[in-house]
Amino acid sequence: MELFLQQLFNGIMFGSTYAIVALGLTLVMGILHIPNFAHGHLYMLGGYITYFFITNLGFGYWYSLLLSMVILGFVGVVMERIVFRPLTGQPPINAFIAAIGALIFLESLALVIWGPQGMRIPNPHPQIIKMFGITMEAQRLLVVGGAAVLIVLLHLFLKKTTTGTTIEAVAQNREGAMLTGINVNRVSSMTFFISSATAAVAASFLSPIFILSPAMGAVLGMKAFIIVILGGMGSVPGAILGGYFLGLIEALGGGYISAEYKDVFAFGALILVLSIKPTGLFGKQEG
Amino acid sequence: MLKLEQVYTDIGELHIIHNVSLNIQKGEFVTLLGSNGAGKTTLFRTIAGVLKPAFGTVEFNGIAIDKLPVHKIVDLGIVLCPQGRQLFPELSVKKNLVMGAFSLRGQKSKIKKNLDRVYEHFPILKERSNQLAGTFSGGEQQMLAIGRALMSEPSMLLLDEPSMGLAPLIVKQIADVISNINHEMDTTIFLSEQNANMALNITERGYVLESGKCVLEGLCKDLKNDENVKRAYIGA
Amino acid sequence: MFTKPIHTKLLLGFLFIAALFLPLYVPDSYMFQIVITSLLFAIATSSMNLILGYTGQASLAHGAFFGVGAYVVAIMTKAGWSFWIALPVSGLVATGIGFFIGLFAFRTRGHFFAIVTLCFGVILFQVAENWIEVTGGQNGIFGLDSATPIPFPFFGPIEFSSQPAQYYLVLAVLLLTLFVLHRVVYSIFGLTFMAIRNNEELADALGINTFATKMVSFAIANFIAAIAGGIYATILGAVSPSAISIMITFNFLIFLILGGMATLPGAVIGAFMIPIIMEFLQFMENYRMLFFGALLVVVIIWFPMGFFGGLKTINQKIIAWRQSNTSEDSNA
Amino acid sequence: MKKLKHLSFILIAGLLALGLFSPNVYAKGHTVMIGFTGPLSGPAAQYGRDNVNGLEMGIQDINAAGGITVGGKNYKFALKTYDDHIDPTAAVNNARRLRSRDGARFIFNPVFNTIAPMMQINQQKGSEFLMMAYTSAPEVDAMKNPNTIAIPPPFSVYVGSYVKYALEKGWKKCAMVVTLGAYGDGWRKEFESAWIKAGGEIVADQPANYYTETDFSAQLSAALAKKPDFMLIGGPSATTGLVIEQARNLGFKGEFFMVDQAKLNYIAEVNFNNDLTKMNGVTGTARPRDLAEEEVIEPFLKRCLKDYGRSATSENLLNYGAIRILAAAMEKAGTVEDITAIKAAIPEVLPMDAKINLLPFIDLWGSRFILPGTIQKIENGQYTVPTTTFWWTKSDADFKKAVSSIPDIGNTNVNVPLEGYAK
Repeated sequence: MELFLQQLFNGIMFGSTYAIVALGLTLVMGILHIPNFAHGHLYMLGGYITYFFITNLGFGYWYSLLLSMVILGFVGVVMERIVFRPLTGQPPINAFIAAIGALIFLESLALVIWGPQGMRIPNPHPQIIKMFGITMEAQRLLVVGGAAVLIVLLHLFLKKTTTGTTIEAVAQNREGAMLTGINVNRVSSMTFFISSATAAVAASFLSPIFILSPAMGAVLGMKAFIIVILGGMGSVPGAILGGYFLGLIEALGGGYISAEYKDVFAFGALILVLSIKPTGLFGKQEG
Repeated sequence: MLKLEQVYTDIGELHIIHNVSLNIQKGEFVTLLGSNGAGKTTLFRTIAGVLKPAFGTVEFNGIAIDKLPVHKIVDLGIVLCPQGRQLFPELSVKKNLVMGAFSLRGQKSKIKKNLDRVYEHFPILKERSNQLAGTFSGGEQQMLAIGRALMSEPSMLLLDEPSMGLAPLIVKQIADVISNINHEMDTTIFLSEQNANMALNITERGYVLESGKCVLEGLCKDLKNDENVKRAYIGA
Repeated sequence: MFTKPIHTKLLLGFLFIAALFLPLYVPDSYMFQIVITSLLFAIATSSMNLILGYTGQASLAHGAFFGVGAYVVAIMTKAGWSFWIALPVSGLVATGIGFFIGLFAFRTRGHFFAIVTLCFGVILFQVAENWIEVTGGQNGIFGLDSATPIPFPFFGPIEFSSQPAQYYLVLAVLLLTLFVLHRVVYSIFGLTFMAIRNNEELADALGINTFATKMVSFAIANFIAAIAGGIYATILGAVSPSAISIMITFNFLIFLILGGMATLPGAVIGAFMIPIIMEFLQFMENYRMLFFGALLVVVIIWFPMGFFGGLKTINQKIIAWRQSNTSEDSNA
Repeated sequence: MKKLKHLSFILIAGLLALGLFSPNVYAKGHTVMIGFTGPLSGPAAQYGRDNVNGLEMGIQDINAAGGITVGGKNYKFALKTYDDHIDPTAAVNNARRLRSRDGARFIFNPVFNTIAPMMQINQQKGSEFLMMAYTSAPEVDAMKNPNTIAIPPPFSVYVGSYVKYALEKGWKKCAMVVTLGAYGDGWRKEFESAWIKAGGEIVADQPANYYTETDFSAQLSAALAKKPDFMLIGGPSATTGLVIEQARNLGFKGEFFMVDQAKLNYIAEVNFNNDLTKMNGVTGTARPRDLAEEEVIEPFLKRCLKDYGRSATSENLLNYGAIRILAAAMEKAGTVEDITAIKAAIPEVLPMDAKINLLPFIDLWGSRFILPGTIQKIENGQYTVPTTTFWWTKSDADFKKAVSSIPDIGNTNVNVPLEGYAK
């Protein structure tokens, strides 16, 4: 039972990260129909920016996190402007190639600037908490809690503010949104900003427990991509549920069945879902 | 108010609009007749800025708008209520309407006023204000689309085939509302229709578009008696 | 420019002769190696072109089929089978796996199809990494003999351990592949592929069995990809999970898009151009991938149709210009 | 925008031309070209760099000492490195390039996956090269490739040490959370059979991918639920450090054994900011410092720190040693080109003066260098003296000679002929 709870907690912790990274990606994919494969690499860059502020400039953890959000947000805006916007109207596979180009660029950039050596952000909350027979680090609890707060905030932003609603409007009907006077390009920029900023938050949450390396974004990016498809492209609840779902499958499948084939469970589940519902859990009919 | 001069529009390699010039005065209620594929929608999209003319100018109140992005044109007061409605299917009716007032963002009381007025024109939208737009029937969606277009208090409304695919009873209802809008709110309306019967009965003046060319223009009462128009669009 | 059919034929003839005598003038074994692997990738990229370029289905499992071919050949030749039996078997195994995957994947469309096939690709990669008894795990299978010599009367057996022999083997398979693809693409069947690419609903309405058609295209593409992989195994003499990794798919994709999608020469040009550019960029060391990433973005923005697509557009403009010139002449 | 377009064209074309026509400065004159292909980008990039750094230092020292003299001519050494990001195709291309363009007859590579295909082409007539394989995978030896030298000891050396140590402690239950992949699989298999043979028990075997993952709590929770006495862990150093940290946070009080890929000092530096108290109870293969005499090794360690900003790893040390041995063998063989003769001359120049190659004892057996295997523990926030040094020399006489060649630091020396290596 203790083991189960422990695995459950691990699953939720990872699911939280997946959920916020996938959330950022689903906004971008829903709105621009851009398969932004470089999203995981933005996440990686976010971790390094936080590292830079904490280690090189000696800022506090939370200040660094905020700065990282803002800076990475602008990196996302720039990326949208110079990489993806010129590709509007081309087949999506081209945007996909551009995204691969962008991710190669970002990974090499990190390699050139910070080198290949793994780097570490000192853990701001190293306390150990014991509860219900399971042990957890405070920082991990922060990941779970922080992710939940972020999700709620984003939800409120999308549902309760006019600016947030414009994002949904553009995602649902681009031309319709244009005709109501929404500046679609600005919404695209804003979406990229939010998407990148959430990736920076996820990276800042996780990097004190893990290690920064230029290649760290690849796997997470791929998983986020899969979650977005699993949940239904552009669907916010789909990304959140998909994220937690994947985290739990990995933790439980990896802990109880076979660690080697851990990823097979995750990807297998996706295939299963899509062959039953070809547009994802919360996906609309294609139109 | 709206002035098109020698407008040509291409879509891809196809030349859709050829040398169209027209002029609409403030407060007028004008129709654009044309059969399916005549280029009505393309012409409207060109005016609204979704498409850019290959040649020619579009002026609104003396300002050249043919190079402006769509949202700037909306800010100037031209709103297109598009064919196929282009609603936000997963937003509620109310949110769809509020989005329609995007160019008035920040002016809460004005939005509230406009919302009440749209509800007045279309009571059914008020009843179902929390329902998702995607669940509506065709007629209701059309009402919502018109309502949304009105939310920004446009000085000019472009209505692209509002009657398409709707039952005659609903067409009548919509036609009444459109007339009301023109009279009461003093909104200039440019209406495109295949259904010439309805259009010629409520509007004052009309243009006839054929294969992307403007072949005829005149007052409605004259158009109604024109043999060609009769044959082609009224079916009498 | 090659605006007349006779020009194209001359160019192709010249290229063919140049290719035949290449071992005589290739400067060193390094350049030769690049030519051989590029030809090999050209085979795989051409087959990806069939499913992606002509049928419009972005199969991201393509590299995995290449890997399946490599593994089957490695396993069978290690077990003592002749390479010439193992090679077609590898194609059949890949087709079989492809059929199974297709049953699931073709229920989806567009992005979703891409992702489902990507997932299958990742799963095949994981199997290759973890099924140690069969695949050798991360070490893979190594120490493979080169292709079994073909006994030849009078001349003695043809061996495949030297670079020229490997080169002719790959060249022959590439030419065969291009021939087959040419026949397929310009047949009625090829038209149905393109009909599906252009509008699947419409194709369905026209009475085309879209599922079966896509499946056939997928099967041919996978078969050829596996053949390429099988030859790769015998030339490299070692197979490891990197032969089945997602990066292989991405590479083929990059070759195809930058070369020019939905054109037969485009795939070949891409498979040659990119590796050679990458080798020339070696001098940039740490900055090489940085530059390559940026290059990829720039090229895709300015040449959305790829190199060959761009060439075609220029060509068409020249033709149009000439025609207008001649018509003016005749008017005068 | 138009201008930008033209500019970028010119830039790209220019760069390509530069690559095409850049003169090959190394190929001329009396130079011995050393080649390297390995991961310089991607998850294993640091590992690749560590190898290169060792080679670089070795070459600097050879040249500083005036190079080598062969056939009356003076030769300087030069190094050419290419990135293959562990892609076999790229590795073979690089090897071809190094051999035919750069004229390198000695090519180093630190990853088994890319070594294997390179061993397919290193005997082709006219383009032979000596494969300098930095891998502890025993498969390299089984391939019996005459043009290959494997540098580090096979990991079998360490398995015996760990089993012996665990038996002395009276432990029984072992849990394994080792990296996935052939290397890790080899380790697991080897350790499992040795431990069971010694009467121990493997209570959990939860391998994980140390290259792509960063969270191991799923595997660790499952392993710790079985209440093991000690754990065998390890893969790349930084991630191994995470495993230690995460296992401690999950409440594990027992000790850790690390596979030889993970380095004690590296983990202390990157993961724990050199706070050794956080690594109490971790046993790993010996630091470079413990392989040689202090006066010899200290300057080397300082230099690594100064030149590369990192403490030395055994990759630095062994590659350094290997290149110095190669240089000596060239002089002995009287050729810089005949790799067979050079390889044959290696046993004749060994043992070398430890001041030159830093390694007090090293021998060549078949295609692999023989080096002692030593394990070491961190206790009370300090490195302890390595407990046992394992030797796998050919004979008792060699063993005695070997033991006498290294400083006596109070450890036990044992000679264990390894399976597959003893004739």
